[in-house]
Amino acid sequence: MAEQTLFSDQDTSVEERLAAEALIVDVDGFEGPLDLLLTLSRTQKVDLRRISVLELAKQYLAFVEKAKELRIELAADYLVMAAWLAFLKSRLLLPPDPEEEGPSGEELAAHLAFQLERLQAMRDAAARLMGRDRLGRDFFARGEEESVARIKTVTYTANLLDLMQAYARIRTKEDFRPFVMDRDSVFTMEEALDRMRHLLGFTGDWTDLISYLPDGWHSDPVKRRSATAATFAASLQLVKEGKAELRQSETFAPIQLRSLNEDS
Amino acid sequence: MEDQIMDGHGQGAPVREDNDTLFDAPPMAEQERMVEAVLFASAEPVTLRDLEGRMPHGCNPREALEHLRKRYEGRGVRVVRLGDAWAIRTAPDLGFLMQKETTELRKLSRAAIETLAIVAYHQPVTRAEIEEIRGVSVSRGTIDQLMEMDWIRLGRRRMTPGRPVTFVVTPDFLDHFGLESARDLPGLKELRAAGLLENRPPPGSLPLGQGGDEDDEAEEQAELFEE
Amino acid sequence: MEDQIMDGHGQGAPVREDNDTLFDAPPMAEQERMVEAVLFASAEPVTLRDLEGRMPHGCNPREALEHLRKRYEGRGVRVVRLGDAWAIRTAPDLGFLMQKETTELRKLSRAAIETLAIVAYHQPVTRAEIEEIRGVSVSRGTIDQLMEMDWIRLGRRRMTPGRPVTFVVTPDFLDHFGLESARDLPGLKELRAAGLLENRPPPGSLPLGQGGDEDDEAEEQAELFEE
Repeated sequence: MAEQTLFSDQDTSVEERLAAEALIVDVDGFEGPLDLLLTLSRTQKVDLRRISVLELAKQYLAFVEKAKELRIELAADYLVMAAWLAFLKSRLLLPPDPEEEGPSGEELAAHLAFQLERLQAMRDAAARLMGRDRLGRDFFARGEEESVARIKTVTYTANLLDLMQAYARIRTKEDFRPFVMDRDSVFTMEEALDRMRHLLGFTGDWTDLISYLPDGWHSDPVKRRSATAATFAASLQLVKEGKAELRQSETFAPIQLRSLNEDS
Repeated sequence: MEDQIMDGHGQGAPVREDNDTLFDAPPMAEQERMVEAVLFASAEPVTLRDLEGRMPHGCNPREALEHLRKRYEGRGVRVVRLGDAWAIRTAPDLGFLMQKETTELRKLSRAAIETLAIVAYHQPVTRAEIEEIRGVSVSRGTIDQLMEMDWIRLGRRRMTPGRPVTFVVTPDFLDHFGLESARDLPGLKELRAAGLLENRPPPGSLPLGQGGDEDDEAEEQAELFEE
Repeated sequence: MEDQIMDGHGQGAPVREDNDTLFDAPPMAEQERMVEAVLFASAEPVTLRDLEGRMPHGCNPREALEHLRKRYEGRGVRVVRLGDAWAIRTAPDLGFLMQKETTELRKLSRAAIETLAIVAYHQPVTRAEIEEIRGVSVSRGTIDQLMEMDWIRLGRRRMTPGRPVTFVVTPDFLDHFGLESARDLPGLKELRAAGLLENRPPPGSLPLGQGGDEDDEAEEQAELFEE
């Protein structure tokens, strides 16, 4: 990093500003702040290794300012970057404070320069890769695979994606499963009503609602929840029908049910 | 071998116009290469006319084919004529090597892939546990198929009542799926992060129970599923 | 030609019993024919292991492949190596003859292309590292798409907190781009020499790459390009 360029304070040229403005129009086309920084850095017309990070920070901040003026909404990560670059700029401009902890401005600037250079290198590499002779376009595989039809063994196959998706499907079945399909652990209100109509005759006095839960629905929390809800709903129905009454001594206390049947 | 043509494609006329040279056919060795590449890559036998149409103007595919046919004499593959078309075919005496090419690849059934996935993620796992996770019973055939493919095998017996057998994946499985170990399989969170979780189950993805469920004993082992 | 001593690979034993001869590997010229036939018959690259499995006991496909590769130098088709696998492919300069065979190459997004390059050059690489290099999060489906195309696959988990999964390129990737191994990626040496394949931790805080994942400190350079 050349010090003199780093600390020079020349104004951004008209040309650069125009370039930055042109970019604003197209802000959606950028893949995040790093991409934008890389594009801005091109206006410096130097090797990425000699880039002035201070200059770049200024360009970026000017860009963000301009966007604000034009009332262009910038995604949060652009603003985070702006804040960070403002911080970096102050570190680069102010003499180092021996008291201050953390990396120096130069270290931070060097890392940013490294990131830009690395991203550019990967883009170049990607372009070179895609420009290579490619199978199915420049060179070709055997067109007519040979087979001896008589011997035919069936081989079953699957790829890793199938496997992972199958697993994900099983494990997230619960997330998406329509409620009605969950018969195994769903106790419906109709079932509860049937059960309670049947049982109500045998219980004369106040009885805890929980005791109406069917056998085998107590331990599994999912089943228990379903059975409790169904039983509660069923008891409300019974009350509505005038066949039972409910009481609860205080909030969250056990709910008790009593038959209103004349016989009892 | 073909040098008389290759080097001599400027045969005759010592004085020629530039235009002529431009439209000169490539040397025969080059034509032979072309025919070779076309026959190799084409999905069907290639006719002379087709070759003529594809090769640069002035080529002589018939002659190139002859050269090529001679070149492949006694090799592992031969240039053969089929009606008025040409193709490259394996030498008949080497047909025994082609057995592998005859295997028909079929996608593993949904039941099998799900069972396999459960074994891979939860091994060692018992049959009852597989059924508990899938929510349906696992048919004998599915397990058999996976064992026959050598993707799963029996592990140690579980030290629980009934001492049920467990299943684990095999090195063949790892090989086929390009995994170093089953531990390299991404977890649910990672699958989701990588966008590999489908947003909703594909239509008809809710398999109905295929028979009696035997998951009573599976419940005791529920804690074994926790990673 | 069937005489094993002729090719010199029938080392030693001038006197042998018939039984021995019966189980002797075929002469190298014959092995070359076999390898030739198998490679010609298959569109997919054939692994060395597969060749060994299909050829008679005692064969040395690697040596046969080397002979075959030399034999096809400069021809219309070439013997190419792709990692552990081998294939025959047409010579790239003859692509113009093949318009008929050209397959529509799937259009990849810029994000996918860059991600692919990053995986190729930085492998094994974690998702967080890809994001750190690109400065944006990897969108859903990008990794998915590359895996579906069978160009990248899961590598070993990184031995850092969280044990994140890593991605590496596949033999199909090598095949598609005509690379013998990931080491032959264009410009790899220069990039490495320039330090651009390093995963330098940001000094102090983490300015870029959302997330700021715990695996940002996953700096196991030693692993790069181990394979």
